Amino acid sequence: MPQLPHMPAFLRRYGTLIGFLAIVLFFWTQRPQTFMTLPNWVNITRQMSILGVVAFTMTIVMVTGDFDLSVGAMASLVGIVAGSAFQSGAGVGEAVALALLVGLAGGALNGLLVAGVGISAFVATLGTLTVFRGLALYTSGGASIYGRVIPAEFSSFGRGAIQLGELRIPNLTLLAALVLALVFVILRFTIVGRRLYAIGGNREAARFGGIRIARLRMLSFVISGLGAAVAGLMLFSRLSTAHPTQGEGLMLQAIAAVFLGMTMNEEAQPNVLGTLVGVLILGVLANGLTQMQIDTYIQQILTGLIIILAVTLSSLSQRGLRAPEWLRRLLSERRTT
Amino acid sequence: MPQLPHMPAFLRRYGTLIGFLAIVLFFWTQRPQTFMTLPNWVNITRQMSILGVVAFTMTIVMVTGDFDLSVGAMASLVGIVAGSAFQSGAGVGEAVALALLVGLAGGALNGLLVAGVGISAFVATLGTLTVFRGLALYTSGGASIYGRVIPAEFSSFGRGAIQLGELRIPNLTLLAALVLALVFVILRFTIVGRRLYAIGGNREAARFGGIRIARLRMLSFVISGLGAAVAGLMLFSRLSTAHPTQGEGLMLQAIAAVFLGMTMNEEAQPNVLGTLVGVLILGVLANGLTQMQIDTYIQQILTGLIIILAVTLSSLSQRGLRAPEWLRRLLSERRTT
Amino acid sequence: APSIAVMTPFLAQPGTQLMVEGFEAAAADKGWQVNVIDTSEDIAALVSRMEDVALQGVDAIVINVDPTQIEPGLQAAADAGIPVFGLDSGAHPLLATNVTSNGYTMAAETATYVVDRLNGAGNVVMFIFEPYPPVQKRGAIAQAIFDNTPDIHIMDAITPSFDNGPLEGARNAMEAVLLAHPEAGSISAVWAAWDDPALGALQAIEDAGRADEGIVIVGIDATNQARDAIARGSNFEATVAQDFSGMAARVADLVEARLGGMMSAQVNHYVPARLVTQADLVG
Amino acid sequence: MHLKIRRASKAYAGVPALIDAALDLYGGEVLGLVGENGAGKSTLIKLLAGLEAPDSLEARLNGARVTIPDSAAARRLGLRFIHQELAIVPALTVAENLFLNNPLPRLGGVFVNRAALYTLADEALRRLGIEHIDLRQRAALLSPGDAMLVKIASAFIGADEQQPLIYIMDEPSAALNQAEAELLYAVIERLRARGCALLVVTHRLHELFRIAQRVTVMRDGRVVTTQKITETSAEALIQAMTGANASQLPATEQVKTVPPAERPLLRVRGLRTDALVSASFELRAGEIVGVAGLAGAGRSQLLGALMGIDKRRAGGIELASEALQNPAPADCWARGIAYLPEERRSQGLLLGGRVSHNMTLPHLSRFRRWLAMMDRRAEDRRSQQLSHSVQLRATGIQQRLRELSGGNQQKVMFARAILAKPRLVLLDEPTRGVDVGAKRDIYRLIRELAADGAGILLVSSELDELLALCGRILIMRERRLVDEVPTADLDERALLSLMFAGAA
Ligand SMILES: Nc1ncnc2c1ncn2[C@@H]1O[C@H](COP(=O)(O)OP(=O)(O)OP(=O)(O)O)[C@@H](O)[C@H]1O
Ligand SMILES: Nc1ncnc2c1ncn2[C@@H]1O[C@H](COP(=O)(O)OP(=O)(O)OP(=O)(O)O)[C@@H](O)[C@H]1O
Ligand SMILES: [Mg+2]
Ligand SMILES: [Mg+2]
Repeated sequence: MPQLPHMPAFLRRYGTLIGFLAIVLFFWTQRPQTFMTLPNWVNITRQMSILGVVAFTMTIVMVTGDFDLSVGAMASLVGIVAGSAFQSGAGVGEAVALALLVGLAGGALNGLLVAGVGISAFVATLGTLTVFRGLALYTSGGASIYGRVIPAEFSSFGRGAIQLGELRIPNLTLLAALVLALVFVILRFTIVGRRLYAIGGNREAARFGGIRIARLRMLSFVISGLGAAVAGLMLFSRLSTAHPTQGEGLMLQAIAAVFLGMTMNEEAQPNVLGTLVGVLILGVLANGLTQMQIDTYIQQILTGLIIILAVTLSSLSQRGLRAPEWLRRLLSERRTT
Repeated sequence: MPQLPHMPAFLRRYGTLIGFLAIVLFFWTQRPQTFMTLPNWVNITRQMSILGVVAFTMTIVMVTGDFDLSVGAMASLVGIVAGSAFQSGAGVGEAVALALLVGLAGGALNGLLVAGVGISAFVATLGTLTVFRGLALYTSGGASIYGRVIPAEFSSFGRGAIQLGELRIPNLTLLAALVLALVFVILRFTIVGRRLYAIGGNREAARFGGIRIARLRMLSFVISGLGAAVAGLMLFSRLSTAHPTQGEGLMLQAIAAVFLGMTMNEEAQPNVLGTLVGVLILGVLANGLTQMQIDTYIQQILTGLIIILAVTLSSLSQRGLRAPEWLRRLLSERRTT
Repeated sequence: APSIAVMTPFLAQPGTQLMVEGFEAAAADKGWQVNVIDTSEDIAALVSRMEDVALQGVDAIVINVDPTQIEPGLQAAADAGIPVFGLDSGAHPLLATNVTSNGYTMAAETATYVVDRLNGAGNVVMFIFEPYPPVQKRGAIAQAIFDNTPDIHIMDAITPSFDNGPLEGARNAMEAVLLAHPEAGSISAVWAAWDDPALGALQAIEDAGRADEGIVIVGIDATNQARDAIARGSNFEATVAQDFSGMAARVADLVEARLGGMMSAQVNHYVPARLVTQADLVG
Repeated sequence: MHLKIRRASKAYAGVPALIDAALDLYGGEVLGLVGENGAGKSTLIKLLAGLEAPDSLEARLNGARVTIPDSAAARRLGLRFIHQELAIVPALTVAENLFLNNPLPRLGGVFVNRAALYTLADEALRRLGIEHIDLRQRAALLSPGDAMLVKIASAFIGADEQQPLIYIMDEPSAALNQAEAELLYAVIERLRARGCALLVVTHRLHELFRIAQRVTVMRDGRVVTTQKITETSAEALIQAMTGANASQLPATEQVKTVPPAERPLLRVRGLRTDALVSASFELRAGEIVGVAGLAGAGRSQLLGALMGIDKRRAGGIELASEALQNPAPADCWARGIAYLPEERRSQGLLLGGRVSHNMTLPHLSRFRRWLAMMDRRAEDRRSQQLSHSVQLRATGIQQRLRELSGGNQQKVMFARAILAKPRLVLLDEPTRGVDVGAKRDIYRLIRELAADGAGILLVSSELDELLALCGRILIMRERRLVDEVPTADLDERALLSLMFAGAA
């Protein structure tokens, strides 16, 4: 049998991970004193914690085969909401509760439109994205909220850390780890998780098979709305500033991270450990390239190329590592598409 | 047969169109002197021509079930490429040819990744988006290209018009109409068009049927790359300025337009006449709300709400207009999803 | 009442906000109806909206954007006979006037402040932004001044990523720079072309526990947030206050004059800016 | 004409599915291809169709070596296919679907010639005697049975061209009832008479004796024998397929039948949905009731209405004297109604999922522990048992459904239906594509369910199946339930005429 043994399967599942390690190794050799240090890694995890929370909860939405484009706008809006609450004299507890409520309501709106009304997730969340952004801009009058109105204990959370022996683990990192663990358990070990994957696998079959699709899709949007709200609060706390568009960049990055993670799964399904690697790839690239003092524009080019490369490699290895084939395929059209 | 007669079917197919007409009517009554005038409509069509070209060609990609997120970045890049060509002394012909070549190459790259390598369109074009944006920023050093280096005949095209009796039809409007006609004929009347729909409808069946899926998907990305390039040139010519991110807004808007258009089709398929209505809705909203001096932030909120409303209405009418039902559905999970 | 459209793609920027607020205040005194249009960094959309207001027939348009990039809009206004006023934009033949601070002097003031504080020697990190001409101009001037001081070395000229706002972008970039140069004293100063990246850099430095190394941070624009930072005696030492409301008031006066039939022959009107340090803020 | 296939081999991830298979097709002859589920029949056909890359394949057409890199190449060689899995494009019209694997009639090189398209499509359906399908309607609206008819018709487009072609059909009659199958046989016979070569895969052995001249038997990926049809018998074929003596197979009749309960388990009154005009009937516990009708008669819609898949417009359903008010499928499963839908790929299976996950899908809450966690060990244990009961041929319960043969996928669907000792079982064509041996197993399991007191409603297009299993048969015509007859008084001919009666 002219089949390669387990190598391709290994590469397929771990191709992206290997790519990640290669990137780490590269930066290590390039910046031996600074890159592979504990402080820098703590630093990277803190920098990625906010994107992480969004990407982890987005993973749940994507498991059911949907998207949530509104997360970035929601994160911004939540910052403005909490900021406005502070301005009108609310305490930290009240402001945070209000912010989470907004995230929940926004997620429920998305869920209602997608699962209830039956609009495609793309257009529904594109619509709510626009609405949330408009609301954030309108509420804030386009201006940032910062300064003395923000309680010190709120900002200190985002900059604080917990001392664990030698290690100072930033609060934000811990929070992201918590969300990661939660999502991991839900998707991997619970009945709900199994049902979510079934919906993503074949929606009609799931319904015929007695799964309450609408409720679960609704749930997944609520979770991602809450995730966006948590991320918005983290961003606000970290910067002590709420700007009405400060979360916008999160959306495409989170989706990219989930897609990178999907390459690490046999069935190309979203999975949260893969998403974690995706988030880390994006984080390490930004950190390492900046340390190497690469021009930001070239950083962008490289980031794009590396994403493409990682996905390409893991996709090619799925086809048994016969690289020239995919070129021939375009001409001869033999293989499975 | 207990089938309701044609009313719901009519509403379903024309719901979005009726929504569009309602919007027009509303602005007409609100701004009787200025809105429903010939110059204003000429104005709207010119304003929407650039988005139109992107959305029309994007329709083809979406017919096959793919996305192209890179169009906005490509449009920006193409402007910078043409601008740099002008800076190094190229003539209009050369610059335009070079720009189109870049669009073609970018589209081919997307096609290769998606159809050849087999990466999901979302992540592939997200990667190329980043690369194209980085290239545009890097080539231009982040600065705009404008001023005397741009030949007058190039800028005059974007501002010129053709006199037809009473009417002055802007060149840009004409160009967009041409692209519209072309895409319409391709999708509606040609063999290639039928095959594209087959691929989008059921990729496996299309493969069983011997359709060369990879080639056609490749083709669709090349067309959308070319469309983005044409749009980038139109933008450059209209503004006489090439800014490395000036096309970014096009992507989400184009996708929104195609989705709006999909509501006008029984099978919820992308169709270019629907896309046209989608583009016009976005254009008329921006124009009318500005004329009514609505705060720009509230404009955003309203635009989002109206998109959601249009799609919701047409989705509900597909279910026989019994509005409360979709609410119950969430609880009882009865209907087809 | 006369109806005035204020148009900008940059309303999210604090400086623009101050100007727009100032103009609205002045306009309210004069009894005008003001319509503020912000297109969130989309220049093409701004042109479209200019065409819309031109067709709708406002009495005047005030812009805060590089005029060379919106020529079709200016042309539409000119065709409709509507005067357009630049508010910190730039000069253009189709503009009635342009009121601005002198970007060259602002950059020179902060750069020379850095040179003086370092006694002419040290390593400087620059945060620049090429795409927006007025800010690009600042970077060029500052760079010229640093290059002209032989013992000042520019370690890095960073364009911060805007993905999560310039504050976060600058902060992440600065964290990486700090890690790449861990020795105390290896970074002498941060020069930022506007206040946001200066604030981001300040946060990074403070979080890294390197606030006591004497890194000098300067910005431009004197936003409230920057003033707070300077006032509390942080590493952020100086910024330049543009007189945004003064500029806005000046434009409002020019608009009023024009509506009254007076033409101004002078195209560029400069409103002076001044350096702000802790001394100016405390007490 | 002679198509000679040698050394056809294919392994998936090292596991051989097809080993050195050889086959000869001759003009003017029908070759039957039989074998148990998973024997490699479809794999062989996919190689011939250019849908899978072979590990080795030697093909000669009239002595000349040929290669088949893709479906277009297969077509150029004159090969025409009906694949096992339903492949239609819902968004295109019926006519366009008919031409999916045929070149569309052209106008001026690039345009579609619509007039010609509809004329030719109309001819194609006519040839199979199909009149109830509207060519201009979207294929999305077709029932799976009608969709299969369209798929079959599409293989015969251009059949009357001068040059005879090679037809390769993977279980073409699996979804057809006898009447429809007759039409198919007629077409096959006509093509054969014109000199075409045909290969027909089937699990209905009696079909072979009607249409085939020779028959090839596959077992475990190998061709074990090829014989003249006149020189073999059903028993001999079964023995060749299974490698065991037919008489050693467990007889289905061994399950003792218990008399059904008196009180009805299910009572249906005036049931109406958008796709079902009316139905009223009763079903008692322990009873197996059949539903017969032509394609499009509404049998599947009846089950769908009972399962809460289509919205009920009127009428009432009582399960054990308890009214079911507009239930969702989830509620039905929860109340002990099990359902095996007609179209396994679109309506039933998670193709990317594992065997065990597919079996337990509707029953996940039975494997709950620690509040919300999944008890995977219990799940695996139960799946293992069921795989055994239905004689599943898979590498294990961890295998992905996509990698199973069609018949084995169907067994997984059946296992799902019986996992939780259901009270009422709705079966829509449960043995479609299942081999003879496994069919017996399924019949036995159905009888056991009934003996345990479940009520069973069985939709089938195989009349002998209905007659053998059911005590009563409900007759459906034009989307209404029109009649109800005990099987004691019935034979196939009588049943068929009931199905047709009144149909214009
Ligand atoms: N994609 C795949 N990956 C792994 N194994 C596969 C794949 N496709 C088929 N197989 C295996 O190949 C073997 C032959 O399958 P095939 O579909 O040819 O059977 P078949 O004879 O057509 O059976 P049936 O009568 O059930 O349709 C089976 O054991 C099946 O599990
Ligand atoms: N919502 C609907 N409204 C009207 N007609 C419908 C609807 N849904 C399905 N039909 C039609 O009802 C008919 C009954 O389909 P059904 O699938 O129940 O038939 P069947 O007896 O099971 O036969 P088959 O073997 O073809 O599946 C089909 O012709 C189908 O096209
Ligand atoms: Mg098979
Ligand atoms: Mg049926």
